[in-house]
Amino acid sequence: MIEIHLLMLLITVLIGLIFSYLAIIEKDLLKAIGYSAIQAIAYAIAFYILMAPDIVLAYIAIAVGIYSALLVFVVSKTGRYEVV
Amino acid sequence: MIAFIWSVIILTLIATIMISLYGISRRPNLVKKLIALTIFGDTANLLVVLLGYRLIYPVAPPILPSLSKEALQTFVKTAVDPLPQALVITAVVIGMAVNVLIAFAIVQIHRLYGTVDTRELSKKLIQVEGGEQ
Amino acid sequence: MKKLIPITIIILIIFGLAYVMSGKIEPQENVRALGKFYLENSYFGDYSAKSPEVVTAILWDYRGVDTLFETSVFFLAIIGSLTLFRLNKKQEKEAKERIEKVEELTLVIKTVTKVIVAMILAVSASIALHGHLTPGGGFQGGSALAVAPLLIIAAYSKYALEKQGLDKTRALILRSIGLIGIALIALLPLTKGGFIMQNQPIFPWLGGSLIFYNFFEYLAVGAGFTAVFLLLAIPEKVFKKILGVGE
Amino acid sequence: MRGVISTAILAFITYIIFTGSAKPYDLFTGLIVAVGVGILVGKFLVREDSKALNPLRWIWAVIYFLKYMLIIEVKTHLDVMKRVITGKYNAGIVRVPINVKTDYAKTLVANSITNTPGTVVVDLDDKYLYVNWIDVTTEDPEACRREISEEFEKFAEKIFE
Repeated sequence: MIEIHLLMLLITVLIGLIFSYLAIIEKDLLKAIGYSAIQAIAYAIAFYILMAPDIVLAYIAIAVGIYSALLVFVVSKTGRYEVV
Repeated sequence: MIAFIWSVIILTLIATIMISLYGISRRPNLVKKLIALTIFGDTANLLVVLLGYRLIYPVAPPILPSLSKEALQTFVKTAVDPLPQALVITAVVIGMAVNVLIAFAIVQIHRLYGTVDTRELSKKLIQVEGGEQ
Repeated sequence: MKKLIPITIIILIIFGLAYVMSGKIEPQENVRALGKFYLENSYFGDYSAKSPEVVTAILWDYRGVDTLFETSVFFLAIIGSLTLFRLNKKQEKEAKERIEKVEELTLVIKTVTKVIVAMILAVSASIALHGHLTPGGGFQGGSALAVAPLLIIAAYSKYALEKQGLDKTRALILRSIGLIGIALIALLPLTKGGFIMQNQPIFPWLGGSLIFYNFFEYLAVGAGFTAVFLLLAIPEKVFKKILGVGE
Repeated sequence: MRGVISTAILAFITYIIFTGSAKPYDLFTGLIVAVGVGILVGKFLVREDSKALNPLRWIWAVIYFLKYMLIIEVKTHLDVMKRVITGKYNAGIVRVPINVKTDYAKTLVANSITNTPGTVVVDLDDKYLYVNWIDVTTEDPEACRREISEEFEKFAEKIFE
């Protein structure tokens, strides 16, 4: 039975890996924020599977809501595209 | 099987940390550095919570289900380690406040120098210093 | 698609390494001794914190001073952000006047936002006030509370919020009330022979001081984030004018 | 003190449902929180107390909810499924006049239209809704109103006006 928990955890962690990679190589910063939000959702599910409901409650509000809003504000004040 | 999946999970998290370190050090844009920095922090938090997990079934969150001595016995046998969770909760909120501070600094840099690209920024800083001498 | 090639290689390397590693690691099945101590003592036992929620017990009792200083780090980080965007009285008044018509969202979003904000306030209060029994607490409730002003800023504007009286100064006052409350609740048991920064039964009919810690932390975190977002929502033109740079 | 009671009821119900238990402690704190929320945001949510507390409107709201979920949604779902299978569609944006006045009624009509498959409200102003419709049979605004939003408006009027 614990294998099922671990497999679900593995999937969320892999989603986190893929989307953080996409967020870091993306040149359009708004898209990068979107990818980073998806990574945050995956990690929230991972925290839930790891039996940490306290952290889920704080993490969902902060990483998906407040943090994305903060970054959108910052991007709107600075510039949308990253020049590499 | 369990050991294999467990090591895949830990290695994936370490790989995420590596990728975010690449983002922090090699990407020129300060906002991108901030995004990479939060990914780094989140992954570190997840790794800390992961170290408090128990590979048994059933496993329970660290909240006493009912206030009796019998429940306590099974609770101690099944519950995960509460200490990493308590540390991570404050880390999440405080990390957010520190990120707000960094974000404000980035906006202020953009106002003063007109760019958030580290390469141009270093050029402009050299110009400013040269002007003063 | 070309972007996905490196990540595929990374994942393949991970699986390969894991295959090599998996024979050598022991799956961890027991809690560490310290964790076991907290689990056993949080409600029953000699060193009880009288809370069935072990995480809250650690936060506000076993490691209470730690949390107090974490809260002060939070306080200082917010103070630092406010200092970066510092304005004097005249400039602050200037920032409160709208310089141009702000584009607001459609009627549907505005109406739904009103109802949602009322519900978020209730839900976040529930998270904070039940922190000593169920998952939740001051930090979690406070971060949920901060979403409400954020939604109002997004759907209406920052000016709508300020017109109804919630400006930066008020938010800072609320946050200070929260911090002073935490300090008072921590110090109050000393007068009655209790200990500092622990769950002391000074209010026996509500189950100790945990609920007050949670409530004041809720106010401090929610109001701190609100103040930050009120500053961040000031249009860039106003700041450029004040600093005298650009354009 | 406009709107305090009705907003407090909304907040109290949300609080109890989210908490998931009704012990004296929950009821007591819930009451305090509900009154606080009512005083804070009540005046923005409610324009007339007598309207918000009228039980007849609540009954209409329940009837509308049941009818919407059980009959109207099912009917339009079947219709759209048929269109997906046969591939017959004629999509376009039409202008639909809206007759209800209050904000809540307009929101209800717009959300009802968007929630049924096949129609999506793209934009709205004081008099018209702009609806993206899967099967444009007519472009005459009044005829469109009869096809798309008449039933919703009837109920919205009963609930919110």
